[in-house]
Amino acid sequence: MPTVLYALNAALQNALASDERVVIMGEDILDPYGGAFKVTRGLSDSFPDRVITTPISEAGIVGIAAGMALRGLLPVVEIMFGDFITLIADQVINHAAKFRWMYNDQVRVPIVIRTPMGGRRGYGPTHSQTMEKFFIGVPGLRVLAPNTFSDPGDLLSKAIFEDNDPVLFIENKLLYLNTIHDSNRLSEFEFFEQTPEPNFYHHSKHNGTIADLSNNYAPTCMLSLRDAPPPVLTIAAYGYISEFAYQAALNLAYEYEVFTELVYPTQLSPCDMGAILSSTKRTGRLLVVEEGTHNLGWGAEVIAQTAENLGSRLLSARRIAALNLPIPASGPLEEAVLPGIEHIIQAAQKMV
Amino acid sequence: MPTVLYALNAALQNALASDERVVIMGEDILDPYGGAFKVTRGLSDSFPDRVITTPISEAGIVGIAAGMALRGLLPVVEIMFGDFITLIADQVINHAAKFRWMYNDQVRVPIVIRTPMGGRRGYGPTHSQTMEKFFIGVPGLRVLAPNTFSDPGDLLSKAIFEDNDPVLFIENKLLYLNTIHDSNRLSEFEFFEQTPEPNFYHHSKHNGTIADLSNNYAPTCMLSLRDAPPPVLTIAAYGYISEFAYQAALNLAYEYEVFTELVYPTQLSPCDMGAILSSTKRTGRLLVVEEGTHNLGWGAEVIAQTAENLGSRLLSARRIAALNLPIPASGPLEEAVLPGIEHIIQAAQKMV
Amino acid sequence: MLYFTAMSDDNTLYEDLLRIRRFEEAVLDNFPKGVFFGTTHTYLGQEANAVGVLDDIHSGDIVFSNHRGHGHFLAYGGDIRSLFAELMGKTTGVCGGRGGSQHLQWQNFYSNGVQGGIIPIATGMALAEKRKYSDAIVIAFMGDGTLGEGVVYEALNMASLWQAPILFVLENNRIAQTTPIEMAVAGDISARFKAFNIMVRELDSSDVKEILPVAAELIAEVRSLKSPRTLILNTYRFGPHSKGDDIRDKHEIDQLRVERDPILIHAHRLDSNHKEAIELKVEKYIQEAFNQALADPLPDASKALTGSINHQ
Amino acid sequence: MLYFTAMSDDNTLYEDLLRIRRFEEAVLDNFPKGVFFGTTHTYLGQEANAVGVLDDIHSGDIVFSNHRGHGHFLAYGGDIRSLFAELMGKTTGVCGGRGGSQHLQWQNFYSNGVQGGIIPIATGMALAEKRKYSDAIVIAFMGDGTLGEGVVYEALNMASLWQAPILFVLENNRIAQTTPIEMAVAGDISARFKAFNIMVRELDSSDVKEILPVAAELIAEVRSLKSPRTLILNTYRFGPHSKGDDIRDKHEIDQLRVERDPILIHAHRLDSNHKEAIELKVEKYIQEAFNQALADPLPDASKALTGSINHQ
Ligand SMILES: Cc1ncc(C[n+]2csc(CCOP(=O)(O)OP(=O)(O)O)c2C)c(N)n1
Ligand SMILES: Cc1ncc(C[n+]2csc(CCOP(=O)(O)OP(=O)(O)O)c2C)c(N)n1
Ligand SMILES: [Mg+2]
Ligand SMILES: [Mg+2]
Repeated sequence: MPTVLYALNAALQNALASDERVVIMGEDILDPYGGAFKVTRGLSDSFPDRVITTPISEAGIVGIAAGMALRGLLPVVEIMFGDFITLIADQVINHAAKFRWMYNDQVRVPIVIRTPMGGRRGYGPTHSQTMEKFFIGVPGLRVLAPNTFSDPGDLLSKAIFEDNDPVLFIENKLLYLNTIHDSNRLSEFEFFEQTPEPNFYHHSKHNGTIADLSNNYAPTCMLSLRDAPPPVLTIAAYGYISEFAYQAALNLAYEYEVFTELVYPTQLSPCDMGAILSSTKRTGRLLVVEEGTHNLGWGAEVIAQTAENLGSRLLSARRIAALNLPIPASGPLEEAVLPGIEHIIQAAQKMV
Repeated sequence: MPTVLYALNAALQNALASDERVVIMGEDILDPYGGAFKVTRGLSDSFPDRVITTPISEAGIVGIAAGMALRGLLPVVEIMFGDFITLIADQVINHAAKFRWMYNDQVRVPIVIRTPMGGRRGYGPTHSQTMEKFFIGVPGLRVLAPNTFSDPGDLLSKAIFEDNDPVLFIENKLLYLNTIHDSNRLSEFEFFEQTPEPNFYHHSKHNGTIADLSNNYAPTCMLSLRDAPPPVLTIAAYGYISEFAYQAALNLAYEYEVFTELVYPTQLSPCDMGAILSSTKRTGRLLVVEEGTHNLGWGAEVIAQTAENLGSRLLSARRIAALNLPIPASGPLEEAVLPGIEHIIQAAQKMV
Repeated sequence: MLYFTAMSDDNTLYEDLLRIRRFEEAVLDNFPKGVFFGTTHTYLGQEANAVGVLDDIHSGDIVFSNHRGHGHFLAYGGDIRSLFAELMGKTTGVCGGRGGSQHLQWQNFYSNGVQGGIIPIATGMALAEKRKYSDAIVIAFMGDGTLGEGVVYEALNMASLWQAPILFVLENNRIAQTTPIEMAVAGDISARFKAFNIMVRELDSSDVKEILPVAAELIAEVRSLKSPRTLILNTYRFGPHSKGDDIRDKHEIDQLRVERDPILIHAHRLDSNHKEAIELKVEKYIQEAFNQALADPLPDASKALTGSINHQ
Repeated sequence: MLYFTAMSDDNTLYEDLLRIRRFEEAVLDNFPKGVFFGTTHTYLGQEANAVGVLDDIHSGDIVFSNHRGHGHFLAYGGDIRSLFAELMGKTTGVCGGRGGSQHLQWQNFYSNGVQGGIIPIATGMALAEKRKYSDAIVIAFMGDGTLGEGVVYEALNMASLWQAPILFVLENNRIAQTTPIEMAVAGDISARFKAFNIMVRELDSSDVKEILPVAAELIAEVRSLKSPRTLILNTYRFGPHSKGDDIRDKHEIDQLRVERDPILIHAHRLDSNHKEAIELKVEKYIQEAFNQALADPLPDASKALTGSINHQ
């Protein structure tokens, strides 16, 4: 199976090849360098006109992409480090994501903003963060994060071609070199993949979701051990750290006979709750794992919605996340701040 | 009792008068205009040297304030509309709030950023939002929001003088002209005010809070009807919409005999959970009310922490918030998007 | 270089100017009656800019406007009634009442209320049109105060690097809300554009007939050379920033209203019969449009919201 | 105007230059051994800038540096061992290992890894010192690529409006990571500063003795006139952007290493005895500092975290 890096790169290659409207923009993305994390490698050699290296102007680039999208192109922007999405907040929240609704559905802004998040590379406090939580819950914006349990390239292609609205596409520096799981390796698991049900995005007053029913494409995977006793704990995670949860689940099952069900959405916002809720209804317990800092991360929304839905049937809920601190450069400190497999295993044991 | 506007203005006057280090910066804050919402009125006439009107450069102003704070001043910045805090995200998150920890506790950045949020003025999609949720959970940043149940001026003074770290101080356009409740008017209520307990900010691994234990100053109020049956529902809210919750609570009690306990923290981040948890332990039910859009708002963190703490003793949880949409300009649409007293009353009735 | 432009005749120009003037007056007059939502920023005194710049554009050309956008919208050809209706939050409004005064979108016209943020977006639009080999160009309006926003410079840099077919129109009324230019803009405005290698023309005029040919020439250059240009228009705002928030010397404004009124300046060119006929016509239009808009329905909130297909 | 400056003698300057050179070489040499965390951006080839600019500063003066900050830190007087230790994530590091290469703070020296964001902060520091009637000024370093960030212009505007005592030092090595200046910077760099009414001096030199007096003069002006200035230093980066990511023509770099090496240029001024003695001394220092740092303890994570009193 290919690596995530390969899959994403191939998706961009194909996007450029198959549609003239696709334009790729970002800092230092030209060959031979091919971008800081090489996701754009080979693109400018093949499509020199439509791969644009930019000045160091994160806000400006996103604005330019939004303008291009308003006029019929399909721009894909790379923000070199996810830490810098702070710089694009206004262009995303007060411009790109707002236009469609504010302009009475008269326009569309189909941009995709890709960016790598995450630590454990020793890059220190401004190059290691997991910042997507600040963009979850932005009206009009879809936030996606691929993992190795479904096809990242497919997800990116669909974000480019099947989504009329702005997408923030969250990658992870360590995820790039992971290989996508193949069915053999997963054969000890029951594996379901589903996209949000057509009626998943209901519009209900003050419970708040208004959806374009036509374009739910981001899959959620559900895994539980084959021929095992029924799971007693649901573990929800996304992106790179899904792999940690997977390792923890194996360990919990084989070492401690704690059986879990894993739920990995690729759509973080609007929060795809279908599988998490149905699993937690069965297990009664929900552990959410994320790499971002603890407070008001994705896990907060997931647990809140679960508590709202299940009431006292939610027996136990817990988040595993980074400490509410900047990410230090020093290895031992960084390891202490970030969540690890051990923390998942310990928390799960305590919860059941 | 004075209005919130008066109290905040007086706090700034006093701050300037009592300490030469205090500097006030913002767009159009000079007299005779005195700022878009008049919180700074009269300041420049009294202290022309230390009240600085700025170009339209939200990010730059915050950066300049942070620099001043690093060198011993106590700057207070006004962002004219809260909608524009998107523009200061990088300066706050990757600079001001990060410096102290990243620089190994060798520096302090005592800035206060004040800004008015909120709708119901018909200002439309870029001048009506409630955006603080994007800054809740930023490590190193305190987010405060005054209400009319404790003294907004006192809160602002303490943010300026008793806090060594960056503070985002959230006001509300409609709150300004409300008067602070006096004890008479509240006499039908039992009223407690408490600041977070000294051990409230525990540092526990992956549950995530590291605190400066010395400077918890932001009060939380708890109100319940005197001589009434024990409350069956906790309603948590902050800022302007606390007033809605208060009206709803009165209505629920007198019209429907539904007795509630109101909890109004002034500190949103780190999330002050003490009173909310202790109340919800008693009532078993938690309704969170906020004006921001529904997904991943303050309420998500509040409900998540409550679910984590109470497990199945949390019988029912619910959020009342704005629809996940931009705020429309047209009155009827705006009213339909924003949460109102009626929604609180209806939700509460359903929950008990 | 001289370009041939199909310049509107004096009567048409007068009507265009007056339409904006009377619209804005009607807005300010009627605001206290509570018929509008939110607030407004009127274009009084600056009418010659929008009319002069937009007189000669092609149908595919794009206009990106700002908070002070009514004049731009009307000069672009926007409908008076639907603009009134938008301010009144009616279903017939430009954006069905969702946007309000600062957030308009119709055909190739767009506006937004966040200072500066539109400049990269307008630049991106221009680059898209160039990539599509279309003939269209972009005209982006901004004020002097908006020069405070950093993202403007990010856009200028890229507009120049990539030669975007865009005309930046800087309406310098020497004030931003209540802040005089001396307190907000250091150095020299034209130098700020030239530093990015963007050619600048500057005019100090309230005469539509002076503005029009210069704008037309720049627009033709932008179109033919596929290259950005800047037009700095020194101008005067007669009204308050929004409503009742003018702290400037009244006497000075009165003086400007005599010397620099685009309507008065241009009116001299018309014979009095035509002039009166136009005035009556505009008066009638505005009145009718206002009344129509007033009679138009407010949105039924529940319907309006469920009709949306925004994905969140 | 000529200012008297207590310029360091040639030997001291050589030692200062060489200390940076050898430090950076040691960093690149030892990176593959896995002793450092993260990555690094070395100052190889640009040493004369930091040494020249910072030679004459006062003890209260403030330096705000960027991602390529080792040279600035060492020229400021920072300790070699604690810089090595910081890169190694040791408790004895400049920030106890929290910051790493790009995030340093010691005395009045600061750096951060987000391009451009430091410029308003440095401006605010300068304004604070001015308000405190202190004698201190601020020196802020930035690269050519950083001119892409909008917040830089917001800061330039305010630095000029409010006459901040700050010297902006633009190290123009004509490249940003892998992007040549032609693809990222439109127009003229010095014009970008002048447009904000900030006076600019530009040098194309790798000779510390050419840079030093010009910088000293500008610093004296900034200090006495309480006014911002810009120094543009055209310079060359000899090493990769960070590690192993150089895509430039190797031959061209080799040529530059001959023509524009600050160490070679200055070395000619020393007699060979002194020169050798300094080289030995620096070699020894670097080696000792490296070894000490290597022997220093890594933080005990649990202790290091609980010791913190950040309020979240
Ligand atoms: C980012 C941002 N900051 C502040 C404001 C508030 N505001 C609206 S208009 C304005 C003044 C704009 O001045 P200028 O650009 O000169 O345009 P003018 O009003 O003079 O036409 C300000 C500060 C805003 N809309 N957006
Ligand atoms: C906001 C931001 N965007 C992107 C980066 C990644 N980055 C680090 S250094 C660099 C190039 C900087 O070039 P320049 O300013 O010329 O400095 P030099 O490296 O040449 O010294 C880039 C793009 C960053 N650190 N911050
Ligand atoms: Mg103006
Ligand atoms: Mg450079």
